[in-house]
Amino acid sequence: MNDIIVKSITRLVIPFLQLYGIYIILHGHISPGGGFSGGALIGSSLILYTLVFGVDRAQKKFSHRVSEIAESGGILLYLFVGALGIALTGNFLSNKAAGFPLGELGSLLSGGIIPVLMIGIGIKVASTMITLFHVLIQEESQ
Amino acid sequence: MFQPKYKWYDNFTTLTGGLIILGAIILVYVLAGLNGSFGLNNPFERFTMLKTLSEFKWMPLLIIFTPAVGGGIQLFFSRKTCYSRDTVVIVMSFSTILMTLLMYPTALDGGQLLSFPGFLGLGLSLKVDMLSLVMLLITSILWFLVMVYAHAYMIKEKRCNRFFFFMALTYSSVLGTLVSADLLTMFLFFEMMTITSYMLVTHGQKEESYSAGYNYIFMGLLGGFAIFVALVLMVVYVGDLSFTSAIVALQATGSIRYWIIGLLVMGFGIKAGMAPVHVWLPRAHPVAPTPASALLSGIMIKVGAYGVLRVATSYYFPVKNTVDSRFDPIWLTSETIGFSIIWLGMITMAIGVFLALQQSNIKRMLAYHSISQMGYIVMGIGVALYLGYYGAMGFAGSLYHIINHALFKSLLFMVAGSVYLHTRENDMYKLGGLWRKLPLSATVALIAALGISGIPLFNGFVSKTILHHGIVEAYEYGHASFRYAEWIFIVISAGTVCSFIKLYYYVFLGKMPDIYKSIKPKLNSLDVSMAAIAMMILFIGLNPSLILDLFIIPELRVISYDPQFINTYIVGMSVFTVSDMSIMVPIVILGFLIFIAGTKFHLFHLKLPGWLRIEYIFFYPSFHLMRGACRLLYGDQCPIDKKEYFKMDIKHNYDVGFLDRFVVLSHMFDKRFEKKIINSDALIYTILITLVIIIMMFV
Amino acid sequence: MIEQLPIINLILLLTTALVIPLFKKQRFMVTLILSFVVLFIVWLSALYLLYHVNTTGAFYYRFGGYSPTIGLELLINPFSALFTFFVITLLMIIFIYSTADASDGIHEREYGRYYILMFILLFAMFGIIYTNDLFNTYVFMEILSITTCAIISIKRKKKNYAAAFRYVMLNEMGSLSYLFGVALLYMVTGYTNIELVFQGVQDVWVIYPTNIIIAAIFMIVGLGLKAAIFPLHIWLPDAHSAAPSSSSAILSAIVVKVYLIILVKVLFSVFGITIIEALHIPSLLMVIGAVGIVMGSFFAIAQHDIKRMLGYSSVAQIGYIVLGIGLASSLGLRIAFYHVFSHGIMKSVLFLSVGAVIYQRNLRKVTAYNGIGYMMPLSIGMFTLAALGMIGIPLTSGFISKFNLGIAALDGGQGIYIIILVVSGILNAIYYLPIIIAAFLRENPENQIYVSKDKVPLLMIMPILILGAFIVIIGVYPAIIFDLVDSAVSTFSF
Amino acid sequence: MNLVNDILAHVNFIGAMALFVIGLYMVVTHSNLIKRIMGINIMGTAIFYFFIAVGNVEDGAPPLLDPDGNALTFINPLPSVLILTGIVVVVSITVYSLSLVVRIYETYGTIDQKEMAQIEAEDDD
Repeated sequence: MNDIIVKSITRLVIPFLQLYGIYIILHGHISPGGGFSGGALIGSSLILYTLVFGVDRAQKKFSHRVSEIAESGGILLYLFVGALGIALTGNFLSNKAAGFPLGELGSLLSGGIIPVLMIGIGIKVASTMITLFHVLIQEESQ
Repeated sequence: MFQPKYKWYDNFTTLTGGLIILGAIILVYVLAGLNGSFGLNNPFERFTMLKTLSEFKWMPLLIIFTPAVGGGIQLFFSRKTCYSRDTVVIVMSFSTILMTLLMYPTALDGGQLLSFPGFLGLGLSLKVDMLSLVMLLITSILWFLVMVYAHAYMIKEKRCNRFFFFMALTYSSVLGTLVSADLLTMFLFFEMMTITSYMLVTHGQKEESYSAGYNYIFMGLLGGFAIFVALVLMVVYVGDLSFTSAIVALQATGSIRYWIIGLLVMGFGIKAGMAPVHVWLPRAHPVAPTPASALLSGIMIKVGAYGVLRVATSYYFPVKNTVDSRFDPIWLTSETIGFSIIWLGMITMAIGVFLALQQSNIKRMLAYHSISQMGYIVMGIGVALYLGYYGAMGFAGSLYHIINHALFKSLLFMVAGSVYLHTRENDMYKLGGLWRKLPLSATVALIAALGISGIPLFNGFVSKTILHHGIVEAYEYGHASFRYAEWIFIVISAGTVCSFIKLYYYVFLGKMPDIYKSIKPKLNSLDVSMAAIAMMILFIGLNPSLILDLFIIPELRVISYDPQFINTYIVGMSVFTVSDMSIMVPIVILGFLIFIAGTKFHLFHLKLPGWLRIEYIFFYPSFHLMRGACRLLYGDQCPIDKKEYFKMDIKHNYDVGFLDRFVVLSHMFDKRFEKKIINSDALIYTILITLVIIIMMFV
Repeated sequence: MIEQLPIINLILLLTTALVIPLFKKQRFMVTLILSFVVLFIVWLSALYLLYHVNTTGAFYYRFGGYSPTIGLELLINPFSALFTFFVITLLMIIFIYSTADASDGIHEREYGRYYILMFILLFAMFGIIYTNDLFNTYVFMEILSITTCAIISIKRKKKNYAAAFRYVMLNEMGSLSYLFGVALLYMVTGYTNIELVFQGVQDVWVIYPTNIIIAAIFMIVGLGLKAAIFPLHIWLPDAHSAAPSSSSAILSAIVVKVYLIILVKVLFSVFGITIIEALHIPSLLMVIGAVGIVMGSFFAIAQHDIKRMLGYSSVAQIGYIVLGIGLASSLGLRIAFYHVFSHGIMKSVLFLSVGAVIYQRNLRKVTAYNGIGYMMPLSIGMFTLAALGMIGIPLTSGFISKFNLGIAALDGGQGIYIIILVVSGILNAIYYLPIIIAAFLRENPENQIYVSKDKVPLLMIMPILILGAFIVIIGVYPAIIFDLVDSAVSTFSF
Repeated sequence: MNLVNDILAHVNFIGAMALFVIGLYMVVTHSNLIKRIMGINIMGTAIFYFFIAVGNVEDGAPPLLDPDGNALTFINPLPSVLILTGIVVVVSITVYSLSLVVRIYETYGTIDQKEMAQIEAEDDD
């Protein structure tokens, strides 16, 4: 799509989209939303980039290797945080029982491990979406 | 390299001859010693070591594993020479005879139970009692002699190693069937026997052996499944599978008891070649190599009879000494069963002899005679059950006939094999005058033919007389219809006589075709083993009471028969009475008459109409059913494989088996519906879920 | 620490799956060694858990320590411990085989992915068996079906794609039906935890029978679709025959069984024996199982491709398990579980030995097996053993299954099904015996008379031999399995 | 009137069932692979709809903890949470099957199941 309007608007919109996604991820524990919705937003921003600027440029920005690592890394983060609960004499994914500080209800830094889990999920979802999209597009172009 | 100076193992005939003589000496010494004749003492009392050995608990297991282990060893030796392999085979078979003899004292006491709890879920158990011992002894002796024969016979065949290996495995499973003390163990070894002996039947790897083998294995599996169902019924309704009286529990099950015995008789009867399910036998026995067919006819079909005998006289008989009258209602079940088994035996006898008379192939004819002789045995079993408390005569007769038939039938097969080996011809009408060339074969064939015809002084006479007594008793004590059974018995005996006159006349007498003039037979282990069996036939024929006293009467006393009856009629029984011998006179005369009539009017070449064939009667409706199904699927012309559809044609009714047609049907069904089913994937789900909802909501 | 073992197993499996892609593609050996080490550790822990629950009793594992009303819960009892052990043992043996036979149609680039999928598969199966939550089961089920489907389509061939598509579509329908059942149950009980749902269902059974009936129907049909119970087996033959040899074994021997395990859970732990008996579900299942036994074998007879034939044979054998479940008695369930083991082992042997033949000679046609027994005596020997087991010859585990199933059927007053067992034995003989006869008794154009060695890698032949030995061991001394199975059956109340 | 009231009270469930049947109908009748995938998606949506309808509470507020502590009637949050997972699952299945469709199109040259079956039958012969 070699349309100047689309390109400029996309350049403008993508940072806001991603910022909004990050916002949703970080506020997952105190408002509706969370890792999945936020991750989906970030992922769709990347899809938008791919649509507008083509696969090759998108691949340079967010290569296959990076997305592979991000995919594994997001879920590994989740697992690691969950396993911390076991290490701290609780169960898997233990929050309060394992001694994580819950903080004050309503503030950003609260909810123990939940924000961290949300970040993990967000990374995973965003990278999975973009990987799937790239895979599908490349299959067609082959 | 080390070279032995004298190659004793090369000289196989010497070795086997020596072993046979040694075995005969041991056998005669032990038997005579046990019987107290010739002033000999009981060897088990004389040598305490033997007594200790005989109480060795693991002996039944050892006897099963000896041939199997020998099979492994001989596979190892078979890489070197045939001689070393066959030496192993012979030694192993010989050692089983010795082991069997060793077990005599324990068997006399009723046997030791060797049980393996937990195996196969319900536990296995082995026991050698007198009935097992009789069977074991005849099996091991015959197996040994046939193995001696097999060496000379198989040396010219291909794939001997496989043959001997599976022979050893079959031997193991036959022995296992005989020593088992419960139905599950028996079933286990029985199935093993079916599978391993399949390899013997198909050994020739010709088209006819494949088709015969296919027939054999599927009939065998069918029999196995019949026993399997009986086994399940026994476990649920009786609970105890060991061969002890279960009649009390069985009587509480209503008609299930008849189902159980019916299935068992069918299962064992298929192996025994009983009348409507004998169809595999005349196909399988001729195509197997001669040593295998000698054993198939000599031993393996007897195992079926043994199974019926064992099961019926243990499960369906009351506990010993609890009943003292023939009219006790506890006998009613066995009486009903016995009645049908006698008639089954009669039908088997008649069909066997009648079809045997039509054959020209020697081995086929002998196979049909096996069926007929099995009819005698089955009839004896029937009498043993029918008369209940007084059935000892039938039991003795059938057991005795099992021994005798094993001897003369395998000898006849061996003679047929010997003739085939020298002439490469199995059609008796193309042979003749061979007594000049094969004098020894002719002599032993004469002995065996006289044996099977039941001529006095030969072994068949003894058992046939006892069986005749049995059927007469069945008439006297029981139903009047057995008067006809006796007549049939006599006519069939005459048919047997005629049949063997015919065999002997066409093969050994008459004019010799020129092509056989060049035969130069030389003495080898073939003749040694045949001579040994002939000697045994004569020995039994001359000393009929030895086997009765040593083996059969002790066994009869274990079963809950009337001891009074046994003492009166069987102990000290002499078969050489005028009345018994005089029965043979009309039989032989009738036999000659049939033979003369047959040759004169070409009755032996009668071809029966196709619809009389058992397969035809059984499968005709299913042929039509399947053809109809195929028509339904494809109409008259078949769009798929023409060759396959051809099999459904009515013209090929005789060549194409039931299973082939079934496979064709399934192919057609598959062609027609499989893709459709697969492509209507979600539809099936929808239909099913709607159906189930309807069913559940409204039922 | 023992309480943490189940979750550690799950984490370990998932982590391994995630770590494998991080390795360089060239270092394939590292992947294999790591995979084997992980499998072995999980195997040890599954073994220990089995021992533990059989000696000290069952225990729960709650995620994050939340109560079961809102949280997830794993239940480790003799039942789940037994089947996780079964799954991991069989999979480990097949894994050894797959290391040597990965070349069966898989592109070299995909080797790593194949093992990722294998670990996710294992993870999902462990999750399904351990979990005590209906919705969680659904999630694990979906992971399992996607992974399975990916394994089927890993071979880049035409048929694989079509088979995989059909598989994924029908499995999705099955999953959605199951989820619909869960929703209906959630509607009337308010829980997704199996034990709480069970309590709730018993309470509301009188008030809302329609909900429960429809839930039962949808759950059973949905699981039946995934477990390939007869009329819903449509996807199985293509899927199983298209997959690489080692994964055909995994799919037929393990994955399908896992769905049957959920079916057992749903029937006896969620609804309970009283309700399903009131709905006549057992008799329905028995009829379906019996029809499946006969029709599966009937279709198997007609197949030309040996792997398709084995697939249809699986359909028939699943009928046995369904029949055992349908008897709805402890005897019936006992033999159904035993047959899960028995068929799992026998079918793996069949698929793996056929895989060995395909590996060496590329023979897929049933009619092409003439004389192959002389060239590959060990593989075909084990094939013969397993086929005899399928027919039900004593000394193999198939006989024990058949025998005890007959006893259980008769004991439950359903003696008519013994006839089905006999018919099935004969039908099995019709399609297995010609192959064996051809392999050992027919002449090959190459005219091999002498027995030669198998000429396949040792790592391929060893697993086949080990599994073949198992067939005989559990066939001769079934108490080894029956003891374990009995304690598993005792977790269900009858 | 009762019937209308009943229908109105259960309109969510009836709608869900109708959607389910529509989806199933699509899967059964269409041979276009993409349409079948769409059908399955509709079936999935029906069930999610059903699930969420189960969790609905009349006049309920969104299930958010209010720091002020005003006691309110909440909508049951659990079904929504479960359905979120369910949606992820169905999305991934959809993506996977779509990628399969791409491959099928490459190899078969068609995305119609009937034509695929024909091609397979020709391959067999």
